[in-house]
Amino acid sequence: MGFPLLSTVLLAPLLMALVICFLPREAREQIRVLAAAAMGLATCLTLYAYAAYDTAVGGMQFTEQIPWVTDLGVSYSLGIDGISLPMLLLTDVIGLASVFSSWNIEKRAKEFFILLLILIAGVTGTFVACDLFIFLLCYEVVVIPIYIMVLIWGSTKRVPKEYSGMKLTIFLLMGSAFMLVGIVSLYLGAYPAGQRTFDIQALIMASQMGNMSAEFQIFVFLLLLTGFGSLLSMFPFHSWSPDGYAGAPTAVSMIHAGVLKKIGGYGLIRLGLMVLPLGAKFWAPLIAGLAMINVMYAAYCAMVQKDLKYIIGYSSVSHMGYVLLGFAALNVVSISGAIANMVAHGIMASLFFSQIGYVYEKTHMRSIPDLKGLAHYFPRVTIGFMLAGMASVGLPGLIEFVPEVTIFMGTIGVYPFFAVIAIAGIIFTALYILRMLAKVLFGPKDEHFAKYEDQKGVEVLPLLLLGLFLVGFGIFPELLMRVIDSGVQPLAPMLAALSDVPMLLGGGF
Amino acid sequence: MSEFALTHAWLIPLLPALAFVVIGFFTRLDKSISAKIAISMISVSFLLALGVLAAVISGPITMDNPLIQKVLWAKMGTLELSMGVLVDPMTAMMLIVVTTVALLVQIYSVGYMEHDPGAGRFFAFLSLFASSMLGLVISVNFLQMYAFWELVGVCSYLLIGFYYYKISAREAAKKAFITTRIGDFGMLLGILLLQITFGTLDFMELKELVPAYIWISGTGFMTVVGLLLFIGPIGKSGQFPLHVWLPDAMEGPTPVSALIHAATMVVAGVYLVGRAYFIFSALPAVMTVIAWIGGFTAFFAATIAITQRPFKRILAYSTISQLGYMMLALGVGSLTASMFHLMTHAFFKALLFLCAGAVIEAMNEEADIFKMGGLRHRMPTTFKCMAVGVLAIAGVPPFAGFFSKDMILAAAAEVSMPLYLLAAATAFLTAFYMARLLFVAFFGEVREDCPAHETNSYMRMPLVVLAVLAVVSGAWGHFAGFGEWVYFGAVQEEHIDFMIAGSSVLLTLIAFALAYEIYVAKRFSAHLLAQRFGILYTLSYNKYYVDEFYTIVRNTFVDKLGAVLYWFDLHVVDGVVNGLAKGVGCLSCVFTALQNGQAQRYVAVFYCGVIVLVAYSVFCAVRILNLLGGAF
Amino acid sequence: MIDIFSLSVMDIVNWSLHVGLAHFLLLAAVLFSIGLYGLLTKKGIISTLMCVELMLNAANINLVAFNHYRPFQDFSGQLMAIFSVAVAASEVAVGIALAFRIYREHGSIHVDELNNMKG
Amino acid sequence: MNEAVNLIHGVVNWGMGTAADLDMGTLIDASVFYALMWVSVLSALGVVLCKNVVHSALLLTASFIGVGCLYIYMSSPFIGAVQFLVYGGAVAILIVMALMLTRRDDMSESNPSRNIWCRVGAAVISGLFFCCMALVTLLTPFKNVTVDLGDSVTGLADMMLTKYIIPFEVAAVLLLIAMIGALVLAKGAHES
Repeated sequence: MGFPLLSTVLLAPLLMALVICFLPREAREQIRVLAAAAMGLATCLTLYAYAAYDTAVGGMQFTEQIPWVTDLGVSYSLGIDGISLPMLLLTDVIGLASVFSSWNIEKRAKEFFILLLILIAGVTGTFVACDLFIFLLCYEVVVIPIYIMVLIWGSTKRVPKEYSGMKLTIFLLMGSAFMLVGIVSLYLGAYPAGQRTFDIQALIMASQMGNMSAEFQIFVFLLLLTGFGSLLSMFPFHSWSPDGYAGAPTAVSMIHAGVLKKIGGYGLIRLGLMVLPLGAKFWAPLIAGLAMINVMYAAYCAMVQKDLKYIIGYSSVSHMGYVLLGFAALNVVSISGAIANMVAHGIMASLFFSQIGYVYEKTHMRSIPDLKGLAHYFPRVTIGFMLAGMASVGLPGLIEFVPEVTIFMGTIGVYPFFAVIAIAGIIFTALYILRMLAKVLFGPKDEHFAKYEDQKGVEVLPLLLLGLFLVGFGIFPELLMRVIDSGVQPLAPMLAALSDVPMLLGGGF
Repeated sequence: MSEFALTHAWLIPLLPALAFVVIGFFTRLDKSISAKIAISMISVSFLLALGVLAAVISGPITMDNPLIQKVLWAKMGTLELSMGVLVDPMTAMMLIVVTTVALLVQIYSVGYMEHDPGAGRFFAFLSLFASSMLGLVISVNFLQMYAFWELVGVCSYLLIGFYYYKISAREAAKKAFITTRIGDFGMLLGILLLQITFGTLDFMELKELVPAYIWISGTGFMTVVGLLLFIGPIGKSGQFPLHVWLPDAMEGPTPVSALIHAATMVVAGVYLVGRAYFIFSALPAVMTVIAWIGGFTAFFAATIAITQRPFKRILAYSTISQLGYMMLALGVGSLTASMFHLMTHAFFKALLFLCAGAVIEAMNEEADIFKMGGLRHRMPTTFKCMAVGVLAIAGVPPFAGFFSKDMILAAAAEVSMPLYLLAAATAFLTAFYMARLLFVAFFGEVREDCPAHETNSYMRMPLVVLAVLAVVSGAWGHFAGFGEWVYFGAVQEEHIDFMIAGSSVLLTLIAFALAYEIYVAKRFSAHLLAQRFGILYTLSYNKYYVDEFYTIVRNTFVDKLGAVLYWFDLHVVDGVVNGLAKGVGCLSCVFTALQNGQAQRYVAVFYCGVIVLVAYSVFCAVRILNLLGGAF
Repeated sequence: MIDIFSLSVMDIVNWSLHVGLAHFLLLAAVLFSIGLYGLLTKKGIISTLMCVELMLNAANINLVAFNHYRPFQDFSGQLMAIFSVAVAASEVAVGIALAFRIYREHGSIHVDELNNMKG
Repeated sequence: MNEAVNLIHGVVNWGMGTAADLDMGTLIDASVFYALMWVSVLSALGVVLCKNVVHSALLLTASFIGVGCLYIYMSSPFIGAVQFLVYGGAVAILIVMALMLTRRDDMSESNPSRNIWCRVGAAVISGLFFCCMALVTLLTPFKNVTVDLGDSVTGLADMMLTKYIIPFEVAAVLLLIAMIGALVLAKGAHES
């Protein structure tokens, strides 16, 4: 085993959080520089891994394994494949950007950065874990800092921050409760006592060997769907998303919308599809229907919002509908699209939140009637908003275009009805995004905003960093697709076999 | 040289894109350097386009034998998305048109944007706009076309909303984007259906597959696909139900209007239909729809144009009308006529808009033509150019519009008499409103408070060049054999049907005379006429209330429904969540009541537990004791 | 069906007159329940203490009764009762001291006014 | 269900012989038991129902004495004596003393109960508890065996000083600690 790259990526933020613990409260400058350094290191290593990942070979690479609780079959086992690598990249990039977005934080900066780093480490852990136990552990690590951060650094607008923090946490925990039951059932159902393991690969093997009956798969998949679905803000479980983002501080909104939500999609693919293919097949029509509702319903809700964060909150619910739709179609193209869309939406939403966060930090306003004509005084923020907005609209040359088109291509043959409705979502997305941009950015000069300064120095970095990926992956989608394809391609035989299984629930709309 | 241009055709869209990047990142704040970069890049593109044209004319490339280059853009599973270059005569023609107009518009903008602090940004956007349109033109497959199609849309959004501090500009930009988005939705569906049916989006491959498919499975499904695909052009090219954005698009700087209306954006729809002609031409039902939508739009827009007062709005409706002509030509099966008209129209419409820009700038942003008058004395060059433009659009021989319009009328006459009559009536109306525009604005008395003056040389030069093109392009196309060059299926013979040409020229002249009588000689009162045709005038003046209708639709089906759904979200979905939370809260009230800090309550709870346990163990013990058989 | 009616009155009288372990256990249960009722309802701290004493007594009856009717060759039941009495005595002592102390601190010995345990 | 029926029959039949066993001794036994039982139960009821706390305390003493007599009835005279001494004597006096120390006003309403809901709840709980206990008792087929173990005082002394020496000592220490603790508590630490 060579250099423990993934461990470094995982532990760098944690260790730095530990170091920051011992720094005096007044050393704000040092604290934030150190936090940025840790995230920078993690990001560089991830970029290296991204470049060095051998797509020709595929599968899990950079693996590390240390047995931990052998009796239970738990081991500290890390690895990345074509599905988790983009997620890991997303995590680190957004993590770095979120550190820069929190640069000016005044209140309890030390605690803020400690919690932020723990949060990022937790999210990283969920993506690099090859062991379900580690996965769950890291997931639970994520929840607590979020709650504290919302309560201390959050903001109260439509709903009090206590409410939004509580809602966020409870939904996450509710999701994780279902997930936990599902995962324990998997653990118990996959192998007889004595051979049991939390290793994901082994569970996939068990599934391929037919250790799990169709009924078992269907039941456990439902549990996982409830858990991951509420994480992914699937229709009836979406209401935490706008409220939660609205209450959360900028960095938490960024990480939450950017990556944390994606754990849901990632888990559905990694566990739901790979381990429980029959379950996925059974529930797919339901997921597709809910996905359609997600897309349209959330777009409609976004249309009438007044608060920027609510718009982006609902917009992210709407975009997650595309991810779910791509998942539900259960073919290589659509699933690649779903993964790519998660990356795309992550970059885009966090860019949005970082810009909104900046405006809010300066003006303490984020309600659309209050903000007008920002383009006159905030040209850089305007660029950020435009980039993110145009990406959400699905502009070619920006990151969202290829994933969206890919999802549509994969889906329209499987669920024509749902897909057509969901594709109509692009009109509504354009409508609410452009309305928002028009009202907030453009229009006559408003002297109220003359006293605020545009982003400069470190404050521009989130825009630069996220914008780079937004445009880079947009113009050269193969950079992203190459990796994702190497992760999804191995599923092709299984998906092909699955498409021969008759549809049990509903039927193709 | 021409060989180099042909193999490096991909540079044509890339260079303006490069200009966009350079200006956007580095020279945004410096007007003159930005302008120089933009103009030099588009000039090189123009030269390359000329080289491509030369290569196409001299080389073996025909409509059936294009040059194709492709690179992989993204790949997932079996789906491969590629980008590339497809050069055939139609492409070459479009490249020339787009680069010429873009180049001239940019030169013009140097003068026009002289005093605007955002000029750097303007040149960046113009470059991107040109780049996207060029990318669309050389598209090798539907996806690339769709991608650049969207880019064109967003560039138009940026440029229409260039004066972002004007609410009207901001709203117009939004309207343009969203209206065309509706079209894009249909088009995207069509593209997706093509992809899942044929497994490819490549034009050349589809050209092989589609006829075979239609031969085997009939036209039913493909008609749906064709209609869906056609929704895109309806939105983009401002055809009837989705034309509303185009008149508003003049809120942008005038050079942008020229570019949008003449060479880029709106003709994209026509070009798409032309490019996918192998699909449409095989579907008679779709062809009929295209023809009728085109014909109707042409007539409909012309009837609106005759009553409008703002200079640019008249031109905007004339654009819709002319685009209707192009669609009509496509619908009646003449790709050649459509493309020919596209080319001539690009030149004379750019000319007209740039003249409009000069006039409006000279009039200090006064757009109402009835507040102008006698401008020919103040702006002689502009007047001459404008007159050429008007003659060209009206179809007076030997100006460009005559040849192309004649070809369309002839094609329509061959297919359907009603369509021909519609087109002829449109020709009459066109001549009338253009003459009205010219007479009202440039003839008559010079107003005393008129600030007009001749424009600067940056703005005059493009006008002259375009005027020349507006004169010669039609005749050149006619005599050089445009039809042998851009065609679909079989080469289209060039000949002028003197019956049709004569009647249309006659109509035009009558219209001119009528306009002269009304607006110059004032033999009839325009006011009285308007009163005489009260309802019709009101309808036309208010653009048949289409905008109002859409506003109602949007308010009801988007905003109201959105509010209802949000209410649902807040009170039902969230209500359930909050209700659950309340339920848990009540439960916790119950449980906190058990622990009110008083020892007695704890004792009570404790004994309740004891009772439950004992009861349970008794329940179990009954069986156990029975098993033991009374051991005690 | 449980055939309760098959038990004749004579059977019940017969059972009642043959005093045995069950009778004592029932007596203890009655005393215990009375004590419990008092414990739950009384406001005065000393009254509750008295009720606790009642309950302890009930437990002692059980111990002694078992020792008497189910002998294990020695007096361990009685011994337990003695220990229990010792514990009860110390409990009363401490309890009354506490009551006294509470009375001095709060000026009242009503249990319902003592909710320091409330979170 | 059958087993339950059998059990009930078993309960009824067990340990009581037949009607033929009814002789004078049994009747006297029973009447002594019931007399003592009523004394204990009624005075216990009085403890919880009396309004005057002094009456309660006195009735408590009566109940203790009744129970003490029952101990003697169960041929455990030593325990009975301890009961008289400790409960009937020491505890009763202690309680009365405490009452006197903590109460200066009118005694007639000195033993208040909580409100009616509380009392109903308490009655239900204690009633249910009694039912449970009775059920357990009645369902268990005890066999009554009485063995004469000789002098209980000697026996207890033997056990206390041999096998149970440690608990015995611990009990002594406990009493000591309780005494000191009671002193400290009653006196108040800060008033030293």
